[in-house]
Amino acid sequence: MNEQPKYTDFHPRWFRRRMSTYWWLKRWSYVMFILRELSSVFIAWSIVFLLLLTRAVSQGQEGYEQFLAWSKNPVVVGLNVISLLFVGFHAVTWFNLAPKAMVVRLRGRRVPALWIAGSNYAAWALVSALVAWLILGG
Amino acid sequence: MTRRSLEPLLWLLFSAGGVLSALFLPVLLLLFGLALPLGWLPPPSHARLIAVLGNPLTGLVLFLLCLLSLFHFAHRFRYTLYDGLQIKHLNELINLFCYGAAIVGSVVAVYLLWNVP
Amino acid sequence: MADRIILQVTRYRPEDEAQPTFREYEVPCPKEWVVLDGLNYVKDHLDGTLSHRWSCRMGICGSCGMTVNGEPKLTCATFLSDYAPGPVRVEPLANFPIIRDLVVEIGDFMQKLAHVKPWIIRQEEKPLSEGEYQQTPEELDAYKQYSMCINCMLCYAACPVYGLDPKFLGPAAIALAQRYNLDSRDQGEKERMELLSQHEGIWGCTFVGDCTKACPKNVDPAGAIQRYKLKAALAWLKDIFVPRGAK
Amino acid sequence: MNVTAFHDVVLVGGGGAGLRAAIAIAETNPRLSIAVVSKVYPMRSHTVSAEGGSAGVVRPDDSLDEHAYDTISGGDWLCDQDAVEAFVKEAPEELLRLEHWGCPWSREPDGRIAVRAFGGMRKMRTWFAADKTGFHMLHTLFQTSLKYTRVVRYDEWFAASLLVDDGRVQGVVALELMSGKIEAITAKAVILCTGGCGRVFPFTTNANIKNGDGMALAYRAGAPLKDMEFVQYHPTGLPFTGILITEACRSEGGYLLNKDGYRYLQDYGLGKPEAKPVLRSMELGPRDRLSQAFVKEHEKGRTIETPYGPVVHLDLRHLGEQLINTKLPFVRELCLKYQNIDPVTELIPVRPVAHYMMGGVHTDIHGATPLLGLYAAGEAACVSINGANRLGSNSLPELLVFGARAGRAAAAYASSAAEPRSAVLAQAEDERRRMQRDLLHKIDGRERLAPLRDELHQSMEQSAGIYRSGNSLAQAAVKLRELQDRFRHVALQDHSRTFNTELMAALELSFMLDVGEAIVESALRREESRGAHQRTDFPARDDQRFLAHSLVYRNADGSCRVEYRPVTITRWPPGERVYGR
Ligand SMILES: Cc1cc2nc3c(=O)[nH]c(=O)nc-3n(C[C@H](O)[C@H](O)[C@H](O)COP(=O)(O)OP(=O)(O)OC[C@H]3O[C@@H](n4cnc5c(N)ncnc54)[C@H](O)[C@@H]3O)c2cc1C
Ligand code: SF4
Ligand code: F3S
Ligand code: FES
Repeated sequence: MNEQPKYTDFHPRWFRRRMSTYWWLKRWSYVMFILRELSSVFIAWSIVFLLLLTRAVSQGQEGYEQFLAWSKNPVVVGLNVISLLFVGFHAVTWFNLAPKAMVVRLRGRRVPALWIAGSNYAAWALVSALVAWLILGG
Repeated sequence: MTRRSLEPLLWLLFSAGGVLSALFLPVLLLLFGLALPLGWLPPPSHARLIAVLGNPLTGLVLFLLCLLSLFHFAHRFRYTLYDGLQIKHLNELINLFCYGAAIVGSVVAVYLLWNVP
Repeated sequence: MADRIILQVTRYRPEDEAQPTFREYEVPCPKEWVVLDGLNYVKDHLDGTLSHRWSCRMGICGSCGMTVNGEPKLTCATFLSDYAPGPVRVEPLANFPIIRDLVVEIGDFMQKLAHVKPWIIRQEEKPLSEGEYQQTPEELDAYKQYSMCINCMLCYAACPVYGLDPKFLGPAAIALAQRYNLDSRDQGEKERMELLSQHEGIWGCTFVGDCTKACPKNVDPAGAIQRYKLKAALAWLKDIFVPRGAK
Repeated sequence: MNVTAFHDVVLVGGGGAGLRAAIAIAETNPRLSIAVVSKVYPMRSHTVSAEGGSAGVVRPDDSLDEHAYDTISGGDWLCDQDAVEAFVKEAPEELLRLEHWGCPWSREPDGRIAVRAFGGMRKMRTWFAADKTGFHMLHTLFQTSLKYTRVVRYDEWFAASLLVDDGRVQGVVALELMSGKIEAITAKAVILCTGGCGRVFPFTTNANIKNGDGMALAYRAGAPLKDMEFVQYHPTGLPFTGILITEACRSEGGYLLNKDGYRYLQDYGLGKPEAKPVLRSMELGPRDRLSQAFVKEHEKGRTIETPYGPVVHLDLRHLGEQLINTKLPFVRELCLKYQNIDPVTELIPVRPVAHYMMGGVHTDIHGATPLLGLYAAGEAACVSINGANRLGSNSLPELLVFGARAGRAAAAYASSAAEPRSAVLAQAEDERRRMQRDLLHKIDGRERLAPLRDELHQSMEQSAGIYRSGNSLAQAAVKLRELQDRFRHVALQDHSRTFNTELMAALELSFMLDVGEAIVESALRREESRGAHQRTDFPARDDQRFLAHSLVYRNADGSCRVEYRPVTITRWPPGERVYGR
């Protein structure tokens, strides 16, 4: 359409509403969205925490014990509790939404979203068990 | 297309990071962040951890976990800043901060994981 | 149940007012009435100066989208009695400029619609004499859902990313592109990909997901966009790793 | 006054017919500039509501002659048979073209187009896209039209009158809703594709935009309206809303039951009840017969009373959930949403509802009206393929066939016609002043729109319903004259220029009054019963006097003059309409 009457493109009398800075408080689903997005910060923190652990372990028995003591600090524990909640939230939303992006077809029929989400959760359980076994030992 | 957009790459990193962090982080955080500090479980011996960490395969997985999760963070946080605070005009600064942090973090991760005895 | 209900309706007369205001009208509320019936009652009996769009009154033409008690809705498919005892707040669709009262400007959307090339693109047209392109029910099913969009724009009103950045191509337009991409008769995927995989195209979407919740026709634009992202990203990878000659 | 633009062809209306015509012009002659003026965004046009399907012969066991015969007998021999022959021949091509443009037609398991049965058709030949056929057709046409850069759209512009000078139509005067501007859009040819006029009746399946605008525009400019007395009542609308429950319900095997659960159509010469649908029988009879049977059934006290009038029941329960979900999903959605019943387990209350206008602007087989430069297509036009009663699923292909034909004819004419003359600009200026003086700026009128419209509705329903009588029609004619007078004293409350929908409603009401008069006058003159026109005082068909099209002209004083013109008969001499045998 390159011949549209042009003068309708802009009209000074249209009322344009601006989104408030707090738009994400307007609706429950927006709040959940923002919380989901903020989970990324806690993911970053988790990585930092794990890297600190790695460093401590590399420094030998002593470093490891210092780390264990530091991780008992209520502030650190508090931070980790919150992080765990967010990371868990991330995992659940991620596994639930994954079927949206992946459409798997078996013999022409679309595999139901529930199956895909289900297999995601199965993988999650498996990985968690494996990791726990590796660390804690059989 | 001459100037190839980086968005697909960033999104791939973001997605891969989303998967890995969802699979691995909850259990790791539960163990090292809560179960051990609060004494629900006895801490594993230092030797065991060194053994686990020293395994090249674990090293690789951990490296990927760090790299991808950090890019996941960078990507998501960048959009959160755009939308949540409506500061899209600071685009360049935000990108520098987010992806910069992810790159630095990844380099640190390589360094640390490489130096596990 | 009360037999009357209060409508709080956005009024904006650009000639006289600098800003929209609310006006209250009391209308009957029989159980068959939809919000649109209430508005038409106002227009016919209480205040002839109210302006709103509608046509089919059966949820298929897409003209009567408004914000009802904060949610984007088709007013011809939203019953007044569900809001009893009221009051019911009726506002224009969010995220679009208001022309007047409940009427918003959608030229932007119309341009975006045309922008994604929503028509069958083929290297070679098949002559009519050779009959139809065969398409099995399964192949039809692959895109059918995305062809159900009535262009009501409730999804744009629900999407905060569009509200923040009107340059964002937005849910329905991308779903429509996907409708043609997934059609077994179409060969225009590459052409559309270049348009869609720009920053304001698919990448602007942060998967808020409210577009899908608002959609009255189960189009699932959020899903369409995420699928498109995956496809665009894989195409990008392929471009890099498969040498030019091998393609 | 400034001319917004000059184009080669102006289309009024962006529904199925308008868009098909636009594409036809663009493909015939890519140099022509084409304007589509529509009072709503094209994809909001009423074609979007069509549900059941679109007829075109495709199966090897079917033939063009059979489609033609069904159409002609269904129309009670008032169809022009040359037009019907052209129509049935081109319909399959047009539907196929739409398939190539991407229309998501429902398919057979092997990938071929699927077809379903439809009322009055003796073979399965109705193409469908589940039960949203019109929706998919309109969106396919609209989206395809976007690729033609020579098509310029004037969305939400209301055409208020035609510019005629020197016996030639040379454009339209149109009101841009958003800005309130009234401008001339001049052209060498104008095609009216404004759809039907169901809204002159109170209880209708038609959308708010179907006010017979194009019919009135042509009528006022001097073109005759043809066969206006033939108004189709659809037998199955939901009470209160008038939402259509498509005929496809019956072609898939639904039953019509009276209050005793009895398939009453067997009492009205429509055949014997069978468990499975039988073509051209019972529930698959033509619409005029079914609606008439309802009225008789009501007179016998065998309908069900509801607050919104008497109803009978449409029974789909035996079809099963699976079939309803795949073939009739929209019907289920509509019933659940608007009637709070589930057709899988419950009976649907239905009653006849004003649905379709067989009549319209008189055109020849190419869509040309007697006025030079003026063409018409779609429901607004009367090429005469529908005669006294349209068969379900013949209208959608009609839009395509005659939309395309009108487009090509207008393109050919515009390629050689002279430029519009500047005299029309003065005319447009007059028209603008008139609209402002009589409507927008007038404050001292005593009439309001809504009551006038209600009175129009009442007299149309009482006089021009399923059964009519000379008396009630004569009374209505007087009433309508009175309403025309009173309309001159209408005052609007809304004097704003911006998106003034009250101004638009006023213009529409005045169109509806003209169209209403044309319907009543031609119904009054036709002293026979044929198809959808049933006179209680003249219950038989009278081929001696009335095997003819009525043509209504407008006199200088605004009153009507009715003339007749013979029906074109090629191969099918008038016979008896036989169903169920
Ligand atoms: C509920 C329903 C179901 C139906 N189902 C079927 C079916 O299954 N099969 C079948 O064959 N037929 C069916 N029909 C009939 C068929 O849908 C219509 O006859 C057909 O769609 C009319 O199309 P059109 O292009 O002529 O007009 P429309 O689609 O009505 O378009 C009219 C256009 O004209 C414009 N317009 C009108 N007045 C003005 C003005 N003053 N200024 C500017 N623009 C104007 C409008 O904006 C619109 O764009 C059905 C009809 C209804 C009501
Ligand atoms: S995707 Fe749904 S909500 Fe959006 S315009 Fe289409 S029908 Fe409306
Ligand atoms: S709401 Fe908006 S951000 Fe994406 S998922 Fe839907 S388009
Ligand atoms: S009036 Fe058509 S969708 Fe509501």
